[in-house]
Amino acid sequence: MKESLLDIVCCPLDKHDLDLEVTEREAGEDGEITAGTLTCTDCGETYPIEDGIPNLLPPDMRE
Amino acid sequence: MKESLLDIVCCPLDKHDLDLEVTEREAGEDGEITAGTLTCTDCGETYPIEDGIPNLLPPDMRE
Amino acid sequence: MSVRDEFDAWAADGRDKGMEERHWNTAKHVLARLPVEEGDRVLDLGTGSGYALRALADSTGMDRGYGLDGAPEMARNAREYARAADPDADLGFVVGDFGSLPFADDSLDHAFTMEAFYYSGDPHETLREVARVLKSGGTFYCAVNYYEENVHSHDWQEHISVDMTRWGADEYRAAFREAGLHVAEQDNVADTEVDIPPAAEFPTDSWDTREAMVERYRELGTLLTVGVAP
Amino acid sequence: MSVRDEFDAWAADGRDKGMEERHWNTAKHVLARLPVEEGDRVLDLGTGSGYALRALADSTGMDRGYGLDGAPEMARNAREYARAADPDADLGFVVGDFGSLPFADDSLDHAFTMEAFYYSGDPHETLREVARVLKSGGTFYCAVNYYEENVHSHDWQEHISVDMTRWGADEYRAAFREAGLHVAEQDNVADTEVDIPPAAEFPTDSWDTREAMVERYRELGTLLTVGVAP
Ligand SMILES: Nc1ncnc2c1ncn2[C@@H]1O[C@H](CSCC[C@H](N)C(=O)O)[C@@H](O)[C@H]1O
Ligand SMILES: Nc1ncnc2c1ncn2[C@@H]1O[C@H](CSCC[C@H](N)C(=O)O)[C@@H](O)[C@H]1O
Repeated sequence: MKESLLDIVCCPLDKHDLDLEVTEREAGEDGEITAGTLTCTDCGETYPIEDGIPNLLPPDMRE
Repeated sequence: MKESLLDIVCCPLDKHDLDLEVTEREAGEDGEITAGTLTCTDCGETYPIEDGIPNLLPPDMRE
Repeated sequence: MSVRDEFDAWAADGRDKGMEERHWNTAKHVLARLPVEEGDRVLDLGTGSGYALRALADSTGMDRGYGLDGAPEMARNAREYARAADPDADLGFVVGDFGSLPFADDSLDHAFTMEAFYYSGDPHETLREVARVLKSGGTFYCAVNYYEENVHSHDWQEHISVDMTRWGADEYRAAFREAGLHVAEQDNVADTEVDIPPAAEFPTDSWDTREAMVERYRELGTLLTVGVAP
Repeated sequence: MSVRDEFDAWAADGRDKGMEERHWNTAKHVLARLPVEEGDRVLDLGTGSGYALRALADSTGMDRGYGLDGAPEMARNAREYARAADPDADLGFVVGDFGSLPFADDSLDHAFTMEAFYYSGDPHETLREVARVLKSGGTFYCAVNYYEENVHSHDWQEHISVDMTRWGADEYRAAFREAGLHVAEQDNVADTEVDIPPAAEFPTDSWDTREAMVERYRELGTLLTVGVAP
């Protein structure tokens, strides 16, 4: 997922903003973030980004 | 035109309510008004009803 | 020449019925999309023969329909056809102009218009008037065959004395928004029924090539723009 | 069984592509109606193979598209197909649930969903979520083949472990309004392309009579309800 697209993505639970931590990014100018973590600035819940796809399921549905 | 339908019809110029004067009405319970006059309660402009059809053109377009 | 002079003559020589027949092929699909509820009030702008209101009275639970037309002979015919079809339907016909609608603010649930909007003396003012008379959430279904993308319609102005506005699809959307209507949909509704002769019969009186006729009816068809009052 | 378990399995055995092919016949007509402007942001709920976003990226000036799906394998495939089709298109895929959309209030111009809405655990809550994420004037195009009037769909629930909601057209309209969306349109979009064999070949494996198949595809088709955020 491109970083620019994350600006309207929010915490599925309380709809607050998310902090982004990147652990893997593709080369190039607008390289996609392939791995990382999104953390809710309010409730602190964390959501993984894996293979370029943020998993924003509510934690109890993540299995 | 049935009288009940006139409730939302208004003066085309200033959108105020119209007073109804009936000169001809069909027989029967909800008999159509076939001739009469509609008069604007605000500007006083009059609009004829002829053959069951109110002529609500702005006066300068009536010819 | 005025709307009245031009279209009274059309009504007098039966062109109201002719238009109904031709326009029905796409108008029926447009009318079927209207989310009309029990008790709704519907306005038909430039009602012509009044077929749209007769069809809605027949197929929906709407409470009443108003047909407005600038040509008294059109309104007179429409009223007669409506009474002959169903004397109990609450349909009313009024003579009036698109520029100053004789209806109260927030008094109607839906407005429909087929092949008439572009005759408005000031289409932007007409859109503001439509936005005014619609209730919040009310819809405006505006259908035209005369529009920029339909190149086969461009010469129609030559045959009629009333000035016509030729917008493209994007101009319709922009003008709706400028008048305060949300744009919910835009679509080209194909006429799948008009008879298109085999290629060997072209040129016909009206069409040079079969391709042009196919494009006009099967592809471009009727441009529909749907607005919603906020 | 969960959405994830059921649909990850579908994605793994290629049913995402199969659905795309079948659904495209009506989905393309639905997508063509969206009044997408330059710069718009579009959400696809239950994106499956992601074809809707690829098509919109290709045919409109939209700025970005988001495909949400509850099945990680679906999102993974959709992302790959999208990157293969056009690596420069700003499309993002997220795993998420219809019940709690991970998008900010008033952040999207259009939401689309094809053959997915009725899997929602709580469709009323999903509609409220859609109303929340749409900007004022934003549209929600909700397309389903599984609905009350389509009697040919009634037994689909037997073949799937996820609970399905079977509303009729009027229930869709009422639920949209309850969630605060205006209803701009409702329509049955016909599938005019699926191949219907000649009468002599019936019964087929799936259809007892030709009439039933004609009714299912050519008449009932896809039920589309269009909502607009006030
Ligand atoms: N400015 C205006 N105000 C009111 N009616 C108008 C108008 N300009 C044109 N009309 C009416 O619009 C109609 C256009 S012809 C279309 C008629 C009908 N809707 C149909 O589909 O067949 C005519 O009846 C004409 O009299
Ligand atoms: N509650 C839920 N939240 C998110 N996605 C869901 C969901 N329930 C079902 N889905 C997803 O919705 C999709 C339905 S299949 C339809 C896919 C695609 N729109 C098409 O037209 O082909 C599946 O990919 C499934 O994983």
